Amino acid sequence: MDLQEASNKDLWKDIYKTGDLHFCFNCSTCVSGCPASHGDPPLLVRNLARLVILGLEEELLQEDTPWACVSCSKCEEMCPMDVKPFEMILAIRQWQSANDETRVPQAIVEIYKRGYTQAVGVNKELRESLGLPPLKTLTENIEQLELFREMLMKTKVVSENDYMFGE
Amino acid sequence: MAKFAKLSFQKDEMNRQLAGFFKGMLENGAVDAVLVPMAQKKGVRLTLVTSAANMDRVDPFAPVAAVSGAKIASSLTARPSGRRLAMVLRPCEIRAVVELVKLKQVNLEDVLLIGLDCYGRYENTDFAKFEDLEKTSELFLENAQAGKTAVEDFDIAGACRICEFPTAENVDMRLCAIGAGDGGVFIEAVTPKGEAALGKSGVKAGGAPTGRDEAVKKLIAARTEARDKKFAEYRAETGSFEALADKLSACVNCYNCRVACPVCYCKECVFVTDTFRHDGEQFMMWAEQGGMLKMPNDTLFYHLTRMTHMSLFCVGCGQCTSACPNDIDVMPMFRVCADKTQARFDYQAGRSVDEEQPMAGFQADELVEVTGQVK
Amino acid sequence: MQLCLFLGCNTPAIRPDVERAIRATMPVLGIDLVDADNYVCCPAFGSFPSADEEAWLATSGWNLSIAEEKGCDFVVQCGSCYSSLRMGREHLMHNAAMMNRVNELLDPTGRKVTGKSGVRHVSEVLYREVGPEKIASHLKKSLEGLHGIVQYPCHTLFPSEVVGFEDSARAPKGLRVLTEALGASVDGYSRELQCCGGAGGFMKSTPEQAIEFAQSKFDAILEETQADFIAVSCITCLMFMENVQNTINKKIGEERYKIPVFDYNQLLALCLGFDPKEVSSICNVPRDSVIDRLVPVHPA
Amino acid sequence: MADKKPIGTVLVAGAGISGIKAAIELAESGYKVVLTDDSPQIGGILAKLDYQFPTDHCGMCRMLPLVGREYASQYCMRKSLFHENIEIMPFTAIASVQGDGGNYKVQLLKRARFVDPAICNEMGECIDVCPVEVDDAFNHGLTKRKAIYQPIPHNTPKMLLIDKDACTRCGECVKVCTTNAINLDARDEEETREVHSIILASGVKLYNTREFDDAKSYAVSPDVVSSLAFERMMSGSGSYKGGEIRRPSDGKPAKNIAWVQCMGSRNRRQKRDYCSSICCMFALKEAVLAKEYGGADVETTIFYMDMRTFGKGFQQYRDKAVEEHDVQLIRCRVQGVSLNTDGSLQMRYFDPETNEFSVNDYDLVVLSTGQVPFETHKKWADLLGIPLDSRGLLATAPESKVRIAGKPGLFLCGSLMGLTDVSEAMVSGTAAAGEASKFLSAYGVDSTREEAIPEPPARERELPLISVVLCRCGEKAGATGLDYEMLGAALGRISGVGEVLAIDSVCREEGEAALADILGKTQANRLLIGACQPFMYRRKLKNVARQAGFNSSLVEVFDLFGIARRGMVEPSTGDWTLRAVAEVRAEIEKLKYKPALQVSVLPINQTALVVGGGIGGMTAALSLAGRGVPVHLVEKGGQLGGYLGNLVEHTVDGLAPVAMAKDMQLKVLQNKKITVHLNCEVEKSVGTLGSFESKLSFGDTGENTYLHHGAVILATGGREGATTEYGYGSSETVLTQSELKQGLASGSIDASELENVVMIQCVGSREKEGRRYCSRICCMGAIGNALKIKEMNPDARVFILYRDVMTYGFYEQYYTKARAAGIIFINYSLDNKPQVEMGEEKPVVRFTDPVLNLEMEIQADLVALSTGVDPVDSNRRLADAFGVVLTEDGFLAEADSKWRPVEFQKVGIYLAGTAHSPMPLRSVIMQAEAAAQKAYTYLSGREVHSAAVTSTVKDALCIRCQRCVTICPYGARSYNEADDCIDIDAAACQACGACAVECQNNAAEVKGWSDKQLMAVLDAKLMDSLFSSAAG
Repeated sequence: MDLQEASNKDLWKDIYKTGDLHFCFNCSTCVSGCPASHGDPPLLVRNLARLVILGLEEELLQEDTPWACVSCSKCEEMCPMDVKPFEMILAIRQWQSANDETRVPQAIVEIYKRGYTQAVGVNKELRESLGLPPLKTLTENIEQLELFREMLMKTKVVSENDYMFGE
Repeated sequence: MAKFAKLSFQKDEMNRQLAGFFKGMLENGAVDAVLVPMAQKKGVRLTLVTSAANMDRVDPFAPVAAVSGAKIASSLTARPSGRRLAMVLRPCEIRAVVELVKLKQVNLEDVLLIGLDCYGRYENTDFAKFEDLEKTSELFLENAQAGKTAVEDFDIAGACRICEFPTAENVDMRLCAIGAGDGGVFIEAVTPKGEAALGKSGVKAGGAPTGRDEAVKKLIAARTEARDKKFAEYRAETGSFEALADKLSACVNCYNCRVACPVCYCKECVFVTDTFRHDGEQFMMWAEQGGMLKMPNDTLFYHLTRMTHMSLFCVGCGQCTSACPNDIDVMPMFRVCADKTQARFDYQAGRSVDEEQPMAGFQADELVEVTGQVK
Repeated sequence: MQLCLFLGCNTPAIRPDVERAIRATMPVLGIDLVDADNYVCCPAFGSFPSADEEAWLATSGWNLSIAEEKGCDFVVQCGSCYSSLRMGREHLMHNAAMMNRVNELLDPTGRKVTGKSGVRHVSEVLYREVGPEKIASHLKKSLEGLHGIVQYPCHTLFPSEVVGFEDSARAPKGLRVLTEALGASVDGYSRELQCCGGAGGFMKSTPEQAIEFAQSKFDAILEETQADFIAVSCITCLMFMENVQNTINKKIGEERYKIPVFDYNQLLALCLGFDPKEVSSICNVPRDSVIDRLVPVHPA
Repeated sequence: MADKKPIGTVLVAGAGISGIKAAIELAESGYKVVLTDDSPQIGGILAKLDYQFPTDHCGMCRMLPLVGREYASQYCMRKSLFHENIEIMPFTAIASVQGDGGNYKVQLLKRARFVDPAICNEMGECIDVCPVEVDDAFNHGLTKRKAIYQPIPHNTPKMLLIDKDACTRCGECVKVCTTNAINLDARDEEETREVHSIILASGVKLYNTREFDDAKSYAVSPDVVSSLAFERMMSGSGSYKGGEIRRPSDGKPAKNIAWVQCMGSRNRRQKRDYCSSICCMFALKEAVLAKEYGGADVETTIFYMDMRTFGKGFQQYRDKAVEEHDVQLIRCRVQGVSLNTDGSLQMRYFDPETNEFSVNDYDLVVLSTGQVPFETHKKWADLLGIPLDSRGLLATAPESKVRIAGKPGLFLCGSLMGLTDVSEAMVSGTAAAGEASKFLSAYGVDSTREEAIPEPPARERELPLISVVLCRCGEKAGATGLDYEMLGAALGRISGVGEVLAIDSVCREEGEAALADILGKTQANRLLIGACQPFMYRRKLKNVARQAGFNSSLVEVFDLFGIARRGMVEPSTGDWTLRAVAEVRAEIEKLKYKPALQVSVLPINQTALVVGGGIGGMTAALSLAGRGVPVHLVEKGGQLGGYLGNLVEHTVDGLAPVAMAKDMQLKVLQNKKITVHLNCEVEKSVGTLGSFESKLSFGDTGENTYLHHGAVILATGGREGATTEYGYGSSETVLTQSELKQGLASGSIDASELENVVMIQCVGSREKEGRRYCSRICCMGAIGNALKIKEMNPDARVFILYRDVMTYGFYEQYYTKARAAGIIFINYSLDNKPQVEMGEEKPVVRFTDPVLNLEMEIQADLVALSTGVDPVDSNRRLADAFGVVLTEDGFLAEADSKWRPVEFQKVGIYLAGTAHSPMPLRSVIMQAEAAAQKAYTYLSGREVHSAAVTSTVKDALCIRCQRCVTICPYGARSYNEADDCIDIDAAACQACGACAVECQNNAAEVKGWSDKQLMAVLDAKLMDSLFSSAAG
């Protein structure tokens, strides 16, 4: 692997602008307590940081492991160099979504369509049986829903992948 | 490869041939003087010969060592004499010389060391019983080669009977009698210095003793077996202080064994200094301790002190036993103790000049189990 | 004290009984709740935050503006909503450009976000504002004689300077104190602080290992404690720790793991005398073994 | 008579080893010292350590002065310290400080101890009856202690005190105290002291698992202990299992132990981004000793990030730990420890060897805890009104580690400079004392003129007539249990004894007066006094005897109270008084045969020779000349400045060596006291402390002259390491770090053209064949160059291939700064070194990234090699010239790597700087100040005395076998070829007796310890029944 051709030395600027990433000295504290590091392949957040620093774009794009993260942020608490690894995981996911639309999570379509990832407020009888008042959800408030959708349409990920959000 | 020269001789001609060899060395300037055993008016003594004319009565193989040659070597070479000296010594004397070199009491720089094969020596009083000194050595060699050293009612010294060092190491030349067959003795040049001297001595190099190594090995095996037996016996007899005190009960603190010992190198032994010149009151105090006090006292204390001082350097030459006026067999006590102390440091007295004497340098972690530092 | 209840997606959609428990217990303890009209998804980490920061913060901004309009902080039960909203607010507060951009996007919807309103977790409110003594004094029933264990939601612990409210994020005790206030005795065990593993994509991307990871936690519970119930305070932990027990049982072909899991507010509601059918009826692991053993508390 | 100038007085705040060293150095130079410490007894951390690397034994007493030890404390340092010029005030805080350098007024708060050590007889009943039990902080809670307690288990005197907070004032102890030494109503006392200078040696707060939250994920059970607690476990004195390594929870032996490094340090998130420097080494030491004392079946593992073995001999110690004691080193940091049901401790870590996770169980986990300096620095800053620097630390002058910026007369040393190991504590203590002494001599105060005390003529030749005086110990009377009449009668009958008298409490004024009165009347020519704690009262009692006409060498004080107390404790062993007779008789016999001894004044030629004209040499020369000592500065080369002073413009930590050297050179040439000899080497130097004669030979003119001087400082520096590895020499694109540095500084290398730069660390270093040591400064050098390149050209990509980044102490911030600037650090191991091949015009570097386990190569515009520091070749000639020894790495071998780092075994010769070992410039300067101070103690004009008790040669008995020369551990004996005799260097001889034991000739003997005396003592001790019949 020749670092000259195969690496983009400014990759970190596109992914993780704060530069905290550089403080990492590979001590693997983040990895040793990470729930998803039990997976196979394990999520090794230290290795993802390394890919970014070394600018190995291709390898990083292929990486599925960032999506295994359980978002517990324990790595952020324990990292001695305050690299904020969970923020980096989100940043890598955002970068992957921006560079490969197959990475874009489907959940955002649900949110665009009905404001929520789940069918909120639909179970009216159940709510009544539990003595709960009906929910004034966005799904039913078409006017607010439209405003919400228009707002989203102006954001990059929705506007660049507008085909996903057709009626 | 070691070079040999055969000195063949007819019966009763051995010493004359040897004299010729030493004359050659002096005349051709190989050395300026030769220290060699020579028949004197009474008995045989190491003699410092500077003119070849006086060489005829040499008798190197005489089975006697009136005084340990190492002591003489020390007086001759402690301060360099400025002359090149050949010394003809027995293996035990040479091993003592090696220890004295390390104690800076002998300086081998201008010395040509000639080692004698040795079947052992008789006590001085026994040796005196031989009348005709001319033939004694040859006859002795023949008998010894046949394994017979005992004569009438006496045999070679106790130390020699258990001595496992019949041949000399660390030498420039050797006079080989063991395994040399009869009618001849071999001169072996071991070091380049030895070869140069052999060349100059006028004796024609050539030939080699067949069966010498095998004979030497056999002799060593026999002597080692005898030694181990003697050690076991002696250890059994001296299990306690009392037993040891009994062994030494005849001792009168004349300290002669210390005078004879080649590796007891002190100028003045502590036992003769003011440290042991106690005043009356102290003797009284000791007497009151047990109600009585054998005099002279400190007998056991003396022998134990000698043991702590020199057991590491003891070469087992037996001069201490020979020197005791009251016939105490002192040698086994020292050889048995030396066997243990030298083994503890896996050191062998006289083995090599470069082997550092134990406890000579300051080492922080030596004998840790004794010093208590758990390492 | 007034707080704006942010329900998120899972609670109202799948476990409305938890919503009922919260709506029932809060007023009793002096916290009046207002609804977050027209709230949207918090957004969950697996959605906009994993796609585009701008979209994430616009959505968070939308929600935060509701609380600001109401003039009070959010109170959240779901761990993901809590940390997503708090991290969203954190990003906005530290990135003026992004704040302007979000307000620019919100403007046509008549909304505005300044970060004035905070985001607080329900167990923090109960632990810090209400306090265990007040809870204990209101009890009609208690969990006396019951052994329970607590599962701290990672989202309320780490990173402590953003989401934490415990004295020590590495040795939390809030949920234990609250559970003890209900009369139960809480057992500790070696893997107490191990994440339940239910959130994010761990279960989806490597199911066997995720199950194994969860099973190691449940084995420790069975071995080391006499837990009659598990008290959680995050909807993801609640659903996952129930479902994973059934998944493991199916995998090993034996009903080994069946420890009832409650959200803390449900236990609180039960102890305040509310009807179990309303406040803790939806579950995948039967809870009667706990509900039947509630002990009435006679006023002093 | 001109009004007498006041005696220079220095307050040393903190009595850890660096404080004690500074106090001793100043006391030896004749100044008065007030030595305070917050804790109840002195010794600091070292009082807790039984074992120090590399000898793995205690060695504190090696810091005591070797020369002139007659009047200095010669006592086990872990017991206590006594020195005429040092006033020790434990349990005393500094309340406030007014004034400035030269006249400080210090308010001291002497906290109440509630027990008066002067009259406490240390019987300990009070401890038995005390009902209160609390954690013993000395043993880090491993053991308990009472409210009334002895602060340090092995201290003598015991210095008992009451813990105010724990004590319930029940009064039980007061009831049982036989000498009513306890006063529960004692108050803290205020006291004001005027001092001319202050040295801060308080050490710093240590990280601990109670206060610091980030430790909570590790400290999950009592079996997770701090490193100091582990040291206490191993210690035999007062530890909780007598030195066995057992788990605090269940007492089982700990067979599988793990160390977790950087506990609390190198943590940017917790605002502690620094390294604590010494934890790697003490972890290695503890692992080695765990095997030795725990048994061969003990397994030891250390989890680390960089194993920082940067000091002299450190790397060799690590190799030994790994190869001989198979300590496992695992390069990874664990997130926490979890407690298994069976009480064992579990850690999950990502093993870099296998690139997989492993989970291990351990019996014991040791947290290598470092420092948390900020709180202590703030306290001093507020107290003294001095600013803190940007890092929150006390700001020292740029080039000095011990001088506080802008505050003449105020200095610091020891761990206030950042946690230091023992050798740096010693150097900094000595350097701080040197700076204080420079300040005091400039300020114009005086130092005590220590003349030898005039001795009355010894009536040695007369028949010995001994007067025996026994102290009846009025105060502690209850304790003796001796029948003084019977004892006196029995002793009276011994020949040589003139009279036996008993008086009360000889330690107090009235006792002294009674003694003086007796001595006025007696005919005796020798005096034997039985008192208690001889080490405390010996000097005072000898003075009384001296005034009464007794030669003090014929006066002996023995511990009568020790004999008596042993008697009381075992009353059953027959009639104890008769036993005491034998003991006292032994003392009498020894004194009877003792020759008169006297201290001789050593002739001191008050001139210094400094070899080596680099910054170190010039610092030492200026330091001595500044105090009036004439100095000859010898430099092998053609000009002064040395390696750094001529070649290095800037260092990364903000120094400008070339500028410094120019400025120093000016001062040296202007200073009339300093004579510079260029192109000159010392061919041969003979003699001892105070009278050396050195032959100087001048390379250019071929002449040579002879120089007489009193002391020598060797500061001959080092040079950049040479290499042929990685294609060096085959193209100018492969160069050494210093070539790169000079290229960047001169502009011959244009950083803007550089796209990729690869640096390789440890080239030829830390390898069995090459340099076996770490050169300590290359990591900082490489980082300096890398930052310079990034500063000039931010787009350039810089890779640093390293094995362990040795940015110890506060240098860690430069490592962090480098990474933040985007410099990429890639770890390589010895068995997978990078390769460099010359491409068409650029070198291609091939290496493996251990994180991704990926082979990589990069075409580099430049490859910079950190080739370390080699000793100068002339070290061999230098060592032969001065009769000193080289280490196997070719540097000069100091007397003791820990406790006497700037001295040689041969007294009077000192060393400093890279000649000792590679070190940063500030450490070179500190060592040079320390070496100058060591020399100044003797060149200051104060009389220097050889000790009375030294070895001697009875020439008549000496057969010159020279075994005594090789056995002498202090090199005090030598064979004088010319006169054919054995010479003794009385200054160096420590009377250890090794020569006397070695000499079978009985020619070597320690004066006062002759065989005759010792045999008389043995006879006396064996003679217990002597007087039973007579007395019966």
